[in-house]
Amino acid sequence: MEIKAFMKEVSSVKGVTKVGLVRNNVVKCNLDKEGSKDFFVKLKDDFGFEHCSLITAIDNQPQFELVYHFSAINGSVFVKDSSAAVMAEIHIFLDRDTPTVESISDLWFGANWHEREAFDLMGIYFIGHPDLRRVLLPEGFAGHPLRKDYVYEIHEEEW
Amino acid sequence: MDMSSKRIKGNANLRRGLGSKTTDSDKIMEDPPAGDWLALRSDQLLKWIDDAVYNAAETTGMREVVDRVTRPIFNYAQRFSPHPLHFGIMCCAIEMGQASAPDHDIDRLGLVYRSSPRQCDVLIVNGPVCEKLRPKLKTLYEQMPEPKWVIAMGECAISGGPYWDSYSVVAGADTFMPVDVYIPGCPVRPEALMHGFLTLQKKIREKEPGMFLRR
Amino acid sequence: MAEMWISMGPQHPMTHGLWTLKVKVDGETIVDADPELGYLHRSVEKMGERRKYFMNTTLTDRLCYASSTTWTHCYALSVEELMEVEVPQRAQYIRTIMLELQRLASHLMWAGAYMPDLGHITGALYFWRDRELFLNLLEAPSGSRLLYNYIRIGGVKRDLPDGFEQKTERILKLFEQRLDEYADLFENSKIFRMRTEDVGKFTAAQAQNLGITGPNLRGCGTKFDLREHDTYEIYDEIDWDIQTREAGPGYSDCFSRYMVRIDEMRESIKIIRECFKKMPAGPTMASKIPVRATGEAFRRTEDSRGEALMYVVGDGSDRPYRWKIKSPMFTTISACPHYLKGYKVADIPAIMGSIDICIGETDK
Amino acid sequence: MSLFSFCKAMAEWTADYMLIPVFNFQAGLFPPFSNPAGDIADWLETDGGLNTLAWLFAVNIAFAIGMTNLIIVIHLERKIAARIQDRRGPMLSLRSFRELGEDLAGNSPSWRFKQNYAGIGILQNMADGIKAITKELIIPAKADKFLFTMGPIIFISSSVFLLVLFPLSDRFAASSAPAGLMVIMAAFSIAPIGVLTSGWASNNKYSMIGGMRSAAQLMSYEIPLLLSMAGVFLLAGSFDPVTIVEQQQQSTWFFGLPMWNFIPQFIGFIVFMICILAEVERVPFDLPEAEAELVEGWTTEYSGIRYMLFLAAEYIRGFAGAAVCTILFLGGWAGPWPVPPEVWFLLKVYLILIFWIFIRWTVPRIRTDQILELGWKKLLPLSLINILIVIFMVEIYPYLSDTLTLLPEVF
Repeated sequence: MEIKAFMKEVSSVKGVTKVGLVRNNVVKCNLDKEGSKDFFVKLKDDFGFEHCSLITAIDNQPQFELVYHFSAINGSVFVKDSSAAVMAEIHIFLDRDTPTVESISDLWFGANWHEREAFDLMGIYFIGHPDLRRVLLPEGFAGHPLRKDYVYEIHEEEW
Repeated sequence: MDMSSKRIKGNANLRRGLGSKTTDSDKIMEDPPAGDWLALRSDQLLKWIDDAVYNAAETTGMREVVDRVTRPIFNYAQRFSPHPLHFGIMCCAIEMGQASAPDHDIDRLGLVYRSSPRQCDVLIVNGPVCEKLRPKLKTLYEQMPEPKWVIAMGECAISGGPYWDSYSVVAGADTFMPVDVYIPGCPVRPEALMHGFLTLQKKIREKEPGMFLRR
Repeated sequence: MAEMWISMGPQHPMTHGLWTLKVKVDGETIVDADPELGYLHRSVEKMGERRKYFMNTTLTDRLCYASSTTWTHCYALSVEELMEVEVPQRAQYIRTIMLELQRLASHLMWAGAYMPDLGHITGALYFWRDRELFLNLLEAPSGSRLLYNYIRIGGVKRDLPDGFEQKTERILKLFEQRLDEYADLFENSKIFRMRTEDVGKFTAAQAQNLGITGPNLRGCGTKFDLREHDTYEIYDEIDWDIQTREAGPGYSDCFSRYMVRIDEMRESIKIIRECFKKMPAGPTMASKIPVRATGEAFRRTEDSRGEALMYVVGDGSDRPYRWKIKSPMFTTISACPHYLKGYKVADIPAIMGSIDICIGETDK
Repeated sequence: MSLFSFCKAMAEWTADYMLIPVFNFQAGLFPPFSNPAGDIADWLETDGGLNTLAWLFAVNIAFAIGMTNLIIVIHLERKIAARIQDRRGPMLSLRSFRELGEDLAGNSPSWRFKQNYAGIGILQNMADGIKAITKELIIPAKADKFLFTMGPIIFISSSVFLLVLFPLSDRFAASSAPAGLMVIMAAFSIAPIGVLTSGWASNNKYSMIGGMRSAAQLMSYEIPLLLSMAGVFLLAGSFDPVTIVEQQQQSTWFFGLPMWNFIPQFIGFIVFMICILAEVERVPFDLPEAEAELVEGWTTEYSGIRYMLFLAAEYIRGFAGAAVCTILFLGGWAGPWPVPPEVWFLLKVYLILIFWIFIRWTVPRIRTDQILELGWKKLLPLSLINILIVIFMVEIYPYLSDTLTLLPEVF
């Protein structure tokens, strides 16, 4: 599937807004939180995005933003006259009071620990995740340090 | 200063042979009741023989003579055979490995990396110590047998280094364990590590005279 | 023997860093595994938010101690994308040379660390002896031994020194000879093959789903290399091939992963030579580099371990608002129960060594 | 003059001039009842007493020679390994004694590091050993204290026992039993019990797996090992090392060269070399202490002098294994005249040891299931083939040749 056709198909899916190109091989779109799982299933099974590169959580104060990066390794979506592999960048916005979203770790195993990390450092709850616990920080650590309102002491010395 | 008293205690256990827990430091000087020698348990007997030898050596002045000879010998052995723990944290661990490569060959100094803390003399802290790692590192230090030394290798282990404003990095290894030698550098070059070991050698020779009959 | 959990790490010769692998064994067969990370979590992402854009190269250098240049380069690329900076042609060539030299050093580091896992300490010292050559080469322009801080936003710190090309050529020639020598000691050795073949198998489809990239994926026979498929610097102007191996139809084992890296080393030598041939003259730093940036950008590069991705968000100030690092090893380690199951305890070092772990980048 | 007669003379001298006068003097000091000194003096005058004293001397001489060899073997291992790896290895020089002298004399220390590290490094072993004495002995809190102490005793004593069991030549033997090699092999297989004991008693999972592996390895290697030795025993018709070496010397090849056992029994020689490597637990068969996966294997929890003795005992076993190999297959102490036979023997032993060191530093370690497979599926049939060849040589071939020579007379 050519990348233009892919963009057209994506924009017709329910819940997707603002489809655009970042670079010649990166498609960016916003996605509603409700029904996001259906879109991800479609992304994996119909469009052939085999690989989940990254899940980023951003604290936009007040809301949270989740950024997913997927890439099509096997070339099911491609750019004309180019060897570049196509990436999809998907943004989901979450409320600060209910930072929950459906887990995609049953679709891509590679997303498993990215979700755990987002939970650990940013406090996003992934519904349906098989093993949602802290991954980098020790058990019993208070708070989620990558949030902008996380306060910690810095031992700054006078010199 | 605090460390030296600790070390003496460890060595006393060593002298007692089996390092058994039943020996009570208050009752060391007590003689067993006469005629009851055969009723002693083996560790009690060992302890009693140990005490008897020590007392005899002490009163006759033999201890001074023996120590005078054995101290330099034991000290010589200790400082020329440092076995570090094969433990890598970060960048400096790579340089630690590179130091044993043919270009630098730290084996010339008699270093043998052992993987088990029970068989090591030197703990090289070669990277930032994070909150999650700190208890484990402390355990490693406590698992090592006396006498033991710690080398803080690199800025991270000395003071937190480039991670001074992190929420999870401890500000230096000396905040929770005694450190003998500091090697600055980010990362420490293999030559500097060798110099660090020579400095440790110097320190052992000057500060810790070894022991044979010592309380 | 009943089933029991064995905890390997954080101090264990197998770990190659600082993590814990808990394995459940039945006798000597692995039934289950549970990796645990975080012993080296230095909170680089949070610290990056307190520092200016150009100051963060100090942190990116220390992300991965085995290949620091690639990470600094990935950061510089993504910030250049964010700030829309054009890097001069000569700087791009120098960057490519440095990246490939770093890839060689990193693969040699890995090969050296892999050999003691199989009980072959001599191999480690042979590879580290050669790594020293490349460290010297990297030291020549950058002036530092392990963490170079050579690649900056907008170009490189300074031009290559005089005689660098001749020195590099001499070392590359020597190293090529040595690689041929080592073939007898390692890949043609019967015991080495006994230990590595048919061990730690996973298929290409599995690997893509598990998030395994880089040489480990190419070991399955998948032709996927970000130098080609999301090209950066001048890799599209140079004639080179993606190196792939496969143990069988579409799956990899420890031996194929080993061979991919050896092949990549040879390919890197080719790239470096060609870069020197085509390198133009000119400046090595972009003329105007902004301090502030707005928006978001990401670039991904082919690290020596797989897909490295940095996602930078700027809010108009001189510091990044959010900076996210994607480490290839993070997902690869998370998938380790999948490729450890069913093998023996003695295979753990062989498998975990063959995927080339670097905990510095993983724990961030 | 053999070692025993030398020791006998020494025993007579010491008994006559030193021990008996001392004991008699002591017997004179105290009342005769409940005082054994007089009895000992009387016993030393008898044949039995003198023989016992002579054996004591002989065993101690053999032990001292073995221990000297041990230091040389460890030094060789470290130096050759270093040369293989393009390094220099330990370099602690004799001039480092200067520091020791300064300390003993109480002078102020001087720092000349360069001088300390400019030698051949044989002092490194001494430093390691003496340092191990000063280290603390740790018994883990949850370990089985009795077995934890017993494990090293079993392992080390059985290994040191090996040192006095093999003769250095027919005249230099601390012990010469008709079943000599059987005793040596029996002593060899005590050690895995010590490994298993200490591995289990450490209460450490790595140690336990190491101990279990040792037991598994023992089972798969003892059988081909002993079967490959059986060929030699059949050929010599004896278990006695002296007889075996003499037999090798007597059987000649073309040009009157002695036909040592490794020529007719080449298969047996290969099998034996592989199995003895596994027996003494060296790479590629050092599974019980596989460093990469089992930290230090069954020695993980041992510290100080115990661990150092484990290390030493392993080298003693290596030395003994090489000695057995020399006796069985390489003609023992036989060699051209001007060099004494003891030196020939040690030369051959060191040749084998150096070969093993080369193997150790050039091959990776193999896996448990592979070692079992190799032992049972490859080496066992090979050693049986070797026995068949020897049976053909010893029993069938002489019979056949006799019949063939008789045939013309019949017709």
